[in-house]
Amino acid sequence: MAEFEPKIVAFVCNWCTYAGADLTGTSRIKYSPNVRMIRLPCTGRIDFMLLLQAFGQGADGIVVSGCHPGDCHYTSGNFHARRRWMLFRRLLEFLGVDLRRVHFAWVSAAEGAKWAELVNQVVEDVRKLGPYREFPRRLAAADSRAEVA
Amino acid sequence: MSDSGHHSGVHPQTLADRVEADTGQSAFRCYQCGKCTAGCPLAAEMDLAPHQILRLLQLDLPDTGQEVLASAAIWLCLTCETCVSRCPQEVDLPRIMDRLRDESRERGLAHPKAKDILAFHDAFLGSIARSGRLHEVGLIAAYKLKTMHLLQDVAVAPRLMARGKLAPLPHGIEDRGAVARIFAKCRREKP
Amino acid sequence: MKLGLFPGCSLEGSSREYLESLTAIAPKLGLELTEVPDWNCCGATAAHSLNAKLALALPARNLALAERAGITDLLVPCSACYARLMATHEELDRDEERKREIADIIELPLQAGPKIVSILDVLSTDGVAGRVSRPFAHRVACYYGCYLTRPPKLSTLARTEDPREMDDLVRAAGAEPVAWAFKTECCGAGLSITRTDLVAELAGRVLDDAERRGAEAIVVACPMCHTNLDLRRDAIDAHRGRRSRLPVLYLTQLIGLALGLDERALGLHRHHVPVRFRPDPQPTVAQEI
Amino acid sequence: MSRIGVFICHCGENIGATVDTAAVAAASADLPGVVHSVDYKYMCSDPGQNLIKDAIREKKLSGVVVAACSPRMHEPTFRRACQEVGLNPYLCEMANLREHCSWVHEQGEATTEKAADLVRVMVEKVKRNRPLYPINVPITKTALVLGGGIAGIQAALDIAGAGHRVILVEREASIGGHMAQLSETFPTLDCSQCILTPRMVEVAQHPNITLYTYSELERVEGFIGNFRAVIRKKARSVDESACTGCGACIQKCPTKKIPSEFNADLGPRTAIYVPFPQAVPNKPVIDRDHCTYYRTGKCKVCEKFCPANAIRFDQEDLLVEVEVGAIVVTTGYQVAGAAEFGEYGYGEYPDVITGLQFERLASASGPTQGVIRRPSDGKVPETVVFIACAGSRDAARGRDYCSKICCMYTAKHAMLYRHKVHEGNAYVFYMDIRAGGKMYEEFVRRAIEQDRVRYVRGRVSRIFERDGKLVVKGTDTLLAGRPVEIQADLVVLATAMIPQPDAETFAQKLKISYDEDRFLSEAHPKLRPVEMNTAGIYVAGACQAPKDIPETVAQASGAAAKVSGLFSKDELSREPVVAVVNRCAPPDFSTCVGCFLCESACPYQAIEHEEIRARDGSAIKTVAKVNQGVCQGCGTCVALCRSKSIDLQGFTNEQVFSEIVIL
Ligand SMILES: Cc1cc2nc3c(=O)[nH]c(=O)nc-3n(C[C@H](O)[C@H](O)[C@H](O)COP(=O)(O)OP(=O)(O)OC[C@H]3O[C@@H](n4cnc5c(N)ncnc54)[C@H](O)[C@@H]3O)c2cc1C
Ligand SMILES: Cc1cc2nc3c(=O)[nH]c(=O)nc-3n(C[C@H](O)[C@H](O)[C@H](O)COP(=O)(O)OP(=O)(O)OC[C@H]3O[C@@H](n4cnc5c(N)ncnc54)[C@H](O)[C@@H]3O)c2cc1C
Ligand code: SF4
Ligand code: SF4
Ligand code: SF4
Ligand code: SF4
Ligand code: SF4
Ligand code: SF4
Ligand code: SF4
Ligand code: SF4
Repeated sequence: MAEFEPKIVAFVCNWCTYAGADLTGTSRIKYSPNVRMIRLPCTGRIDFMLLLQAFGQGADGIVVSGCHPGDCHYTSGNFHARRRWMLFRRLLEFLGVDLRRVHFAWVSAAEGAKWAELVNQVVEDVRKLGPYREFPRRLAAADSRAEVA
Repeated sequence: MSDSGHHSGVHPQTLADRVEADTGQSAFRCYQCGKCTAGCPLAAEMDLAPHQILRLLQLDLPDTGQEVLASAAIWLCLTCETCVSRCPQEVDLPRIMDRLRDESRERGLAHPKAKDILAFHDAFLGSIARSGRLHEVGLIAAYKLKTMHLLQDVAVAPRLMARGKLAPLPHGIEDRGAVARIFAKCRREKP
Repeated sequence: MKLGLFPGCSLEGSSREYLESLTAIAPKLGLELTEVPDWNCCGATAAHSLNAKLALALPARNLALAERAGITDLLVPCSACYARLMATHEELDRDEERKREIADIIELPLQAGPKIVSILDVLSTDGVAGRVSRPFAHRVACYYGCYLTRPPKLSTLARTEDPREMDDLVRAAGAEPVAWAFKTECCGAGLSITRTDLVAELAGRVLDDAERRGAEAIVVACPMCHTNLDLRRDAIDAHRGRRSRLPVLYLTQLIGLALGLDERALGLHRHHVPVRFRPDPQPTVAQEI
Repeated sequence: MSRIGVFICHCGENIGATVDTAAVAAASADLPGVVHSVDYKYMCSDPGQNLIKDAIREKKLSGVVVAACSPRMHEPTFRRACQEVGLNPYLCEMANLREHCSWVHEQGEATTEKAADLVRVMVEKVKRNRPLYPINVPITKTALVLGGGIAGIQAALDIAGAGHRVILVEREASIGGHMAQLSETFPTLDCSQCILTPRMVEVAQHPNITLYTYSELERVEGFIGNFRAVIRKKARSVDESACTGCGACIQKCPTKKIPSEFNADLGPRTAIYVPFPQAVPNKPVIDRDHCTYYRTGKCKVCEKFCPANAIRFDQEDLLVEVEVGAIVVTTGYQVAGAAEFGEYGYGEYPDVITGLQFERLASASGPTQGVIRRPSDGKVPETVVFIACAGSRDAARGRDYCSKICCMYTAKHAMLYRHKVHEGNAYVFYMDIRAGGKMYEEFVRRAIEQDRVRYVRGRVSRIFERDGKLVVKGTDTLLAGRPVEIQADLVVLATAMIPQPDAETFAQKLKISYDEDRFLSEAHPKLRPVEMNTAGIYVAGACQAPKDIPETVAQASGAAAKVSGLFSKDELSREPVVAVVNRCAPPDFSTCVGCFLCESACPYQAIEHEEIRARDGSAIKTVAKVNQGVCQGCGTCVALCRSKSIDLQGFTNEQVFSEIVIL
């Protein structure tokens, strides 16, 4: 049987992590092709519905990555993201999301190698956890009550 | 035994770490301005000035912890709090000193000159443990016996007696058991 | 005003004149004092020098007993005990877990505990001024020592480096407080018995400055200060090689005198350095605030 | 129905060698809505761009996806190409097949599959893209400079010199700020007033500068290019246009014992006064709190002696409204004061003074004509102790920061004292000497080596007075804590530089941010040091952080350059990636419920309140409105809005969700 290939969705900010991943490319550092990136202006833009949606759509793991605190292009955006993260961590837990599948990270525009390591790490971790089947089913069940938040 | 303790089983952390764990006071807050020493009434008498004690805790070279615990200075500190009152970094030195004395004695490192002071503290606590309150005559007697300083203060005691300031018999409290139990419970468990 | 009273060991022994004078002036100033039942020693320097837990537990038992007796404001005239009780109160307030641990040790429940007040907190200048019958017309140096003013975060005094509260009180009693530099310098406190030599040096400096500014007496509110400045006078004199007869009064004694109370009732006879004043004070150095 | 064109780039071997581009193009051709899909060797080359342009024209494309390198590289290139043939540039998106795919994965099926996915995602997104248009805002080419210290003066002169109008507002009676109070300035020891006063005069005479002294900002609204500010001209009680500045009133005023702020309380002034002789404008004001007439109703001596009949006791504050395009904040600092230094007896002993007071003692225009005399008895001190870091680097006083200038001015003070009093002893108690600047270290070394200022490393614990001397109790930590006790005649505390007392309310008025020490926060500590987060507001000088004159002036010129850059265009054009609050049919008008969570989250204060009114003018509800001139497009508000009423153009909920759905 072929090895399970997890599907990872990464939400990244335009200024730091997206640029960091560009640098990974320019430096020709290889990493697992299992990741798909969604570019957003800032991690502050990331709302928890996006994460749910991604899981609902069959993602096995999620990465959220932006600028290091203090380096945010938008000054306080990633602080908002971090604070909100605490809140919706609880909410996700409540909804039965497997928190081991959500990774929050800071990767700057200069951290090309770190991005590659991060992706590989997450892919490995999620590979061990296996495909994420429970949640999409639950979400489907909850779909009638749709608007979760 | 090395006091930086990185490899010792009994004291896994450095002395600075242990002090911080028990008192919440970080030696690393100190930026060595010397204001504590400048105001300390006894700095001139100390073998290590107050700021130097903190410096040794910060440095953590192989023998610095030992040096601090074996110093006379930690026993001279009056806990007058002059230093912490003025310290720009709010380092509570007297509290650190208390903790250092505690470990110094526990580990048998107390400076020879501290003998008398220790004896006094022991006599003092002994007196309270027995009767709940301090009995000054008993204290002085016990202290003199421990230190054999039989002559010192002989001039003072009778004068105190004469002025009705020393009661020959202790005023104990009623519930002596309560205080005895407090002492028992606060005794440190030996490792 | 109803107050609880924690006299502390010294006030029952070597500093009984402090308690005597306090009990003598209290009714005149409308203070009703109730002793904490079955109080124990606060542990003083010895306990916190050697055993952090004991240093909390001993004072905590007193707080708990006071609370049980319905005491809301607890007067602690001895500054050393005051400092211990304040510190304990503050630490237990801050650290609930510690509080539970200590409550277990003392086997008594402890809630908020009484508010702890010093002698300077309870005496009011107006109260004193209104009742003076024989103004204490002398120049005095108010000596606050360490424990009333430190640490500044706990102290209730407005200016911890140059406090004024005691100065205001003696002024209300008719005295003239001198401006001097050693109001809060340490006198050697707990080393009185073990390192009398050091105390002689430190207390000597205090005495020196008071004399230099023309004080006729030093006023204190702490048994330790009193012991070091009065009882240890011979040692100080020997250390400095000159004799000083500057008397050391408790604040309560000074106020008692101003209120017209009897010297004996105030325990003046118990002092080592006799309390005598020149009828017409001639200050040697004129220093004004 | 969408008509999307997909263009796959080989980037030579860069993509082509790893990704099967032909396969990707083929797969893309099958996607719903895609009407055109090709691959080509170099899309960014002219022929490559022409491929796109031709397809747009011929196939009437409604959207374009270029699958090539990072959009951070060539997005502008392709968007421009689209625009050239009439397709709105925001209908062009890029899929990153190079940096995020071919360069980071091995050749193989998974990589090609990923490349196809990336294209698919962008196709889904671009289908939902809407044409966007750059936001144009008109610019009022007048700058408002708040604070007339050296920072404000420099900024005003630079902006005015570039040909723009400037309104300079100073709350004291004269401009000049702290620099006017200084004696000589490190590291060159030039006379402060000699270099400052010509610039003050220049401000007064510059045709492009309107000066409002004794005035303050009342309120401000609007946004970059378009602020409306109201300035309160406080009543001077003197008609400025009538007054000739003869000074007769000042000479005759009988209320003479008011501590002079300019002399840092070391000398008196009258109730009607100019702060200092070289004041600009040289027109007095009446200090109503101290004037006998205002206090008791009697006096009016000044009025009697004024040859120009310029005194106006009944003058009232005047509110002036101005329109400006940019604001420069230069409100400066204060020094930490009295009550703080109990252990040093400040306030208790007259001969314990601050560095600023020492400046006045050393200044030729000061109360002692530049002779160093101690305040208590006017004697020339034989021993002076300087204490560095007084109230700085002091967590116990809630101030962790280094004031940055005091090491230097302390060296200067000690040096000036040694120059003036040759027999005198100067001691400096210090912790570290921070002299990082051009010729700064050399300056300090000169103080130590040539002028024999004795530096003692250690903080002073206490100062008390004894027999007419100030006993300074310190220690020398370099000598293992040896006690150092100095009998001084004068002690100078290098007190901390602190923000203006009203820094917080002032910042709130302008909607700009400040840090925990209450200094104003620049937009980026390294790359945008003279801009505030709020677009159109700039900062310079010590209101932003402690700094000396060279740095203040550099920052002021920097701010002025930014303002001139802004004013170089008539309109401001911005990327349309901004938030918008939705609108829908009555009776709702908008799904916004007016919770203003977005307002609290927006780091740029771009959210405003808007009242929706019925035809008859009655208010229906208040909803959020994004000021597009201010919004920077971070999207934080979008994530927070529970009713999904606010959305970010270019990254709308619809677009982002569609990207996820297609994955
Ligand atoms: C003792 C001392 C010695 C110094 N020596 C030197 C030296 O030798 N060399 C050197 O380079 N630097 C020296 N400095 C530093 C120098 O003073 C500052 O770098 C400089 O003055 C900062 O200028 P500024 O314009 O930012 O602030 P300020 O000079 O404080 O000017 C701010 C102005 O804004 C006004 N203002 C404040 N709030 C408002 C408001 N809300 N509305 C309108 N106006 C307002 C104030 O009235 C003031 O006029 C010294 C500082 C001190 C304390
Ligand atoms: C080890 C180290 C660590 C540092 N860390 C920090 C830090 O953490 N934070 C910080 O803020 N700063 C840091 N700095 C300082 C920072 O590097 C400088 O402040 C900054 O780089 C200065 O920028 P510059 O443009 O003035 O000079 P440079 O970076 O030197 O750029 C000058 C450019 O001009 C070119 N050039 C030179 N001569 C000519 C010529 N004749 N014709 C054409 N081109 C020419 C050079 O090739 C070069 O590209 C650090 C410096 C060092 C040495
Ligand atoms: S005063 Fe405080 S910071 Fe300074 S040396 Fe002493 S402990 Fe350290
Ligand atoms: S508490 Fe101890 S170290 Fe601190 S000033 Fe007093 S005697 Fe010195
Ligand atoms: S009216 Fe006021 S300002 Fe005028 S002279 Fe009299 S006191 Fe001075
Ligand atoms: S006397 Fe009149 S004209 Fe002269 S300075 Fe005063 S107000 Fe101005
Ligand atoms: S500049 Fe020097 S004196 Fe001023 S706070 Fe910094 S280190 Fe202290
Ligand atoms: S030369 Fe560099 S390392 Fe040395 S003091 Fe100056 S800034 Fe610090
Ligand atoms: S846009 Fe959303 S967050 Fe903002 S006020 Fe309206 S409902 Fe609230
Ligand atoms: S997108 Fe960012 S800057 Fe714009 S209104 Fe929303 S939170 Fe404010």
